[in-house]
Amino acid sequence: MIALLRRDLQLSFRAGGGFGLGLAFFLIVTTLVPFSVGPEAALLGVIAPGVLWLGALLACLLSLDRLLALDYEDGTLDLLLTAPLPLEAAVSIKALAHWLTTGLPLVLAAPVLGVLMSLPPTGYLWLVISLALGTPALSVIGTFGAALTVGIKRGGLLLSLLVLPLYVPTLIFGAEAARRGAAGLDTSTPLLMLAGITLGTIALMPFASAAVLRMGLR
Amino acid sequence: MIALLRRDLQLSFRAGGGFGLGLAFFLIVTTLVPFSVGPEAALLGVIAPGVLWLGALLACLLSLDRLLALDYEDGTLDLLLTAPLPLEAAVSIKALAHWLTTGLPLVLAAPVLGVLMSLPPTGYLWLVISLALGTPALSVIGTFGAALTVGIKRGGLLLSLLVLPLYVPTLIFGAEAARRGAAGLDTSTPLLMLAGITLGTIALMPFASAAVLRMGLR
Amino acid sequence: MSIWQYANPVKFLTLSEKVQPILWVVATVCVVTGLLWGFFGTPDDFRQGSTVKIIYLHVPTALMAINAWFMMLVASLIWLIRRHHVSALAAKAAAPVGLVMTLIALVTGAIWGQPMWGTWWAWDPRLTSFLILFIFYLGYIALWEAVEDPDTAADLTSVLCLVGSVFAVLSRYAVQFWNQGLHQGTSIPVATGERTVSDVFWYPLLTSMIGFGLLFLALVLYRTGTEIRLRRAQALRNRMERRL
Amino acid sequence: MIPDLGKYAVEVLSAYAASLALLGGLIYLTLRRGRAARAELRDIEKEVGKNG
Amino acid sequence: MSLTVRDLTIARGGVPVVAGLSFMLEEGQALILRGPNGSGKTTLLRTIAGLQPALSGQIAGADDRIAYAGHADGIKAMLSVRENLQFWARIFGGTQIDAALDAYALHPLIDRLAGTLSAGQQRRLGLARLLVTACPVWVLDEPTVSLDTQAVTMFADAVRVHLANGGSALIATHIDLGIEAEVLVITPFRADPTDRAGASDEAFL
Amino acid sequence: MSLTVRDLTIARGGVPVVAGLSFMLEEGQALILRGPNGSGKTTLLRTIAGLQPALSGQIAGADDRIAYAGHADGIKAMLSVRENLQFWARIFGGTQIDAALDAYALHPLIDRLAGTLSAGQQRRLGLARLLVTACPVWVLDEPTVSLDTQAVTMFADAVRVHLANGGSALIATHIDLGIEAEVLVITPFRADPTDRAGASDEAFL
Ligand code: HEM
Ligand SMILES: Nc1ncnc2c1ncn2[C@@H]1O[C@H](COP(=O)(O)OP(=O)(O)OP(=O)(O)O)[C@@H](O)[C@H]1O
Ligand SMILES: Nc1ncnc2c1ncn2[C@@H]1O[C@H](COP(=O)(O)OP(=O)(O)OP(=O)(O)O)[C@@H](O)[C@H]1O
Ligand SMILES: [Mg+2]
Ligand SMILES: [Mg+2]
Repeated sequence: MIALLRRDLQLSFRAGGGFGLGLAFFLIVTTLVPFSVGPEAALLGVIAPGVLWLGALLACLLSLDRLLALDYEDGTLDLLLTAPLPLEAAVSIKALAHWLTTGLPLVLAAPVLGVLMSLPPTGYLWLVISLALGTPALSVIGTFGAALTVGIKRGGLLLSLLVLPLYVPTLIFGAEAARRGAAGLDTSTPLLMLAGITLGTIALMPFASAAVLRMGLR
Repeated sequence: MIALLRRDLQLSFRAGGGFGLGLAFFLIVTTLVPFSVGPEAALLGVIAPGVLWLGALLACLLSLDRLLALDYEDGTLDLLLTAPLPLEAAVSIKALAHWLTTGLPLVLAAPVLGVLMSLPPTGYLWLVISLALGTPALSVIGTFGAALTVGIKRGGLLLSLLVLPLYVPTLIFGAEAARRGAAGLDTSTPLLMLAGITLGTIALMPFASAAVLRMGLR
Repeated sequence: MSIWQYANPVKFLTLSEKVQPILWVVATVCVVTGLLWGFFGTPDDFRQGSTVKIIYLHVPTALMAINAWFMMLVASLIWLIRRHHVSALAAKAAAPVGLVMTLIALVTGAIWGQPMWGTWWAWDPRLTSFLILFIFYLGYIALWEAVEDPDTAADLTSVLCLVGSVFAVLSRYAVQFWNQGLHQGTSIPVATGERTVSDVFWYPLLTSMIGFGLLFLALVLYRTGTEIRLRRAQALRNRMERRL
Repeated sequence: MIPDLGKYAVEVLSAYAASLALLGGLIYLTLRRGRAARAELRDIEKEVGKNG
Repeated sequence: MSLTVRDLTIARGGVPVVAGLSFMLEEGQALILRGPNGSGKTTLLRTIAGLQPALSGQIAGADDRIAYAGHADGIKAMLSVRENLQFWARIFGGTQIDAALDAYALHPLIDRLAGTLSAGQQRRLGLARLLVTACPVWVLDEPTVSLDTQAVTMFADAVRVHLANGGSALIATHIDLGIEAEVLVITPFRADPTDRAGASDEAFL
Repeated sequence: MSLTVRDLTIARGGVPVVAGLSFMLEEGQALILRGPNGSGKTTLLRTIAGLQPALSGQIAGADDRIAYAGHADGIKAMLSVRENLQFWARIFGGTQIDAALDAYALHPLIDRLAGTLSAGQQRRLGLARLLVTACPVWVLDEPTVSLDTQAVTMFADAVRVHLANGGSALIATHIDLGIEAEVLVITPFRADPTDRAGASDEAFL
């Protein structure tokens, strides 16, 4: 299992491995927002928490199609399935590797992008906390989506479509927490809900993902 | 050449072909925006033209990785290169097919989503016009990005990173036109610029794309 | 004897080995002098107070950020036309330096903006163009990293650099248009008033600019050497493998 | 020794600190990679020399 | 422990392709599977490896003892030959990759990225993977595709050593491998297209 | 018009693999390319097909006359056999696909989606593509991978007909095809590792 984690991390740092690309995408989407809605700081400040959450979510989403599809194409998944390693564990490890290479950098980068978006100063802390609590859920749910679409060639867009609705609760509570934080309101309820979602998905989703994967590889 | 166009369109309508996925993505992203920035109609109305443009751009972007990569993987590109058909033409046809299956539906769907986003009534016409003028440029520029990353496995995210900055001028003028239209201002300058960009890219980019494709397939 | 002889990697290495020590020394002296002079030897500005000292970092790096891209553009053209490996590798070597220069300009500008404009960041055309430049650097570097075959990578990045430059210029105009669009004239006067910098500020600034320019040159030469060595090591390894 | 920076001391100092840190990082990474490349090349050249 | 297949019926794409197939594979024995294109060899091997369910019949002695090698080799282009093998060794609980490298003469290529190997070299790496898994039953689908004669010999030797150590092998192939083994031709077991017992569209007929 | 290769040197990954190769392929003639794994057959065929540049040497008579078939067949899984063939026929300016279907006995599969074919059936479809291109020079890289003996015969027949019609064929393979043709072993042309004329690495040595 550690071998799997190590390999996934190793691969992501190799050429073409995609480490940092999610981060770059996050940066770019965030910079595109002012281009499209206009440059007024007041307006940007209001939508900042939401836009940052949405940007992080999209960056997460776009890196999902590499999560299992590459392993499917070169036959690694078939072989893992016949290996003496529970598929649930393998899937969890893959989700963890995804979070480490995508979610965590996003959390760390969010404050910098907050500056670009004129996020109110009170908002930074809560933005980071809510992202740190929420992104693991994004990775785990995303793994489920990746497992669902694994047999489909270039299923990236379909994957997005399947996963986005599943992301809605996480997004709502996460963005709500960040928005309340930015407005100086109490954030405990949405944060609690967010933590609940994350824990729940981490505990349960791997089983669903593994089951779906077994069906898809058949 | 017509054979190529026909096949591309045919493929996109087949199962897994991705027709409509771009549209669905557009729809979902647009619906996620109120979840993340909050539901006030006044705020949404202000950011609506920008968000719709950005959503259309992202939907376009995400369908790019299927544009050439599928043909690369199954060897079609190699064979096309040895076929008696100039690569520039093949690339242009592919961009056209991409626009017909992705850009055009987005243009037609945008007014519907405008309703969801409380777009001011004056904005509809200009939103559609600006999208209709701008999306061909997105397809053509995107084809260049797809050609650049064709040899790279699952280069989807890298593709986004390379293409997004190239989209900036189109986005700025397009969103500006839509915003001015929604605010009842004069839209002729941005629309002219937009048309200029589109014509320029259609005329020149296929050469760059074909050149890059030849290098990448080597 | 044309200057193209230095397009041969080995000749280039020999020459750059000779030049580099002097270059490093002069560059360091200039940068250190410029910065120390600016930091310790200049008075505060009557309007900006001591923040004016940031100029000795901000302006040279901003200049170099643009010049580095320009240099990459030229090197890319040379590679595409004459296929001299050194120029492709020089472009590759320059990109991260340009990236860091851009980053420094952005960071110092942001820090400067807080006291002057009351905000870290504003979507002023100039700042925005810089952000776009930053993204171009990122994409360029990422493409170099992603392509395995070095020559193909050189080809692809060169074309990207060309096309990117065209779009960078386009973006610059687009951004200028955009931010005057809704607001007539931004409320933020970037660098107005300072154009006619008084001599007290100018000479240390000039020293610093020259210093950063030389530093850039030294870094690029050194990094190009590194890239050449790595390619050579790979070439030798390939050759050995074949022999086995 | 440090001149009186007035109320902007934090800004000026942090600007200098951040810039020097970034520059230092760049130079450090450059030198490290350069050294590694030199060492690698030396090893390989030695080996090549041995094998003919 | 032997691999026993009894009265197996399998389907592909909702259509049964092979029906009523039984055989037994003892330790130390190899079985060559033959049949024309489209006769269901790949489907059979995937079923035995546990990658798809059988329509009916039993497979005994397969759990966690099978090393499967299909058309795709599970090789990462961006990892070196050594890293690829080490990964699979670790997954299957081993660590030693030298024997595998020896068997397929991969030592000279050990630090090459797997993506830069030629078709036959990649295949050799894929076959070397079998040796690091330490699984007793090999299930191989056209293993010698793209291999030159020398490499085919390496493969035959590797199989012989594996059998001598008490392993067994089930190999689908169209060409002659030079391994002394029983041959099972699956053509006679072709499923009767009118009998669709158990197929997923049975209910609609 | 014949295909003439003179003093060709080709490289892969910056390393020359074959040097000083010359041969001539007349109309009505086939040439079988042999060599161990990694000897550069694929590289050579891709160069002749115009997919990568040669380091030095000339290739005459290749422009727009070549139908190349490599490891990947250019077949769309989501199109039927008929649609796949028709597409390639149109691209090469033809329309008739019946002869191709006949030659590889694809009529029974004509309306199946190509993705649901077995490995050998897909290969047959890939080879049938050659017949609809109407190109006089076939450049084939291991064309019979995954084919059963019957299909190999079909292939040999198709090649014979092609030659009889004045076409020519250059075929890399590891196995025996049953075609009477000259054999070119490329091992002797292995590039001398110390001679790196023209390789992209040359400048660095
Ligand atoms: C994040 C914020 C900032 C960024 C990204 C930024 C970027 C730039 C750029 C790109 C240049 C152009 C160099 C050239 O054209 O020669 C520049 C020059 C300059 N900037 Fe900034 N800047 C920022 C903030 C500031 C602030 C807050 C000030 C002071 C109030 C300032 C003062 C100057 C000055 C004096 C110049 C030199 C102008 C000249 O003479 O060309 N900048 N900056
Ligand atoms: N998705 C599918 N839908 C319908 N039929 C399918 C599907 N996939 C495969 N088949 C059919 O099932 C049969 C068995 O295929 P299989 O791949 O097992 O054959 P094989 O013996 O391995 O052939 P080959 O020697 O060509 O590899 C073939 O006739 C094939 O056409
Ligand atoms: N990207 C690369 N970088 C370095 N060397 C490479 C690269 N790709 C291939 N090679 C090497 O080039 C040589 C020629 O490869 P090629 O694929 O042409 O061989 P081949 O004769 O087709 O072999 P096979 O019979 O195995 O298909 C091989 O030794 C291979 O290892
Ligand atoms: Mg098969
Ligand atoms: Mg080959």
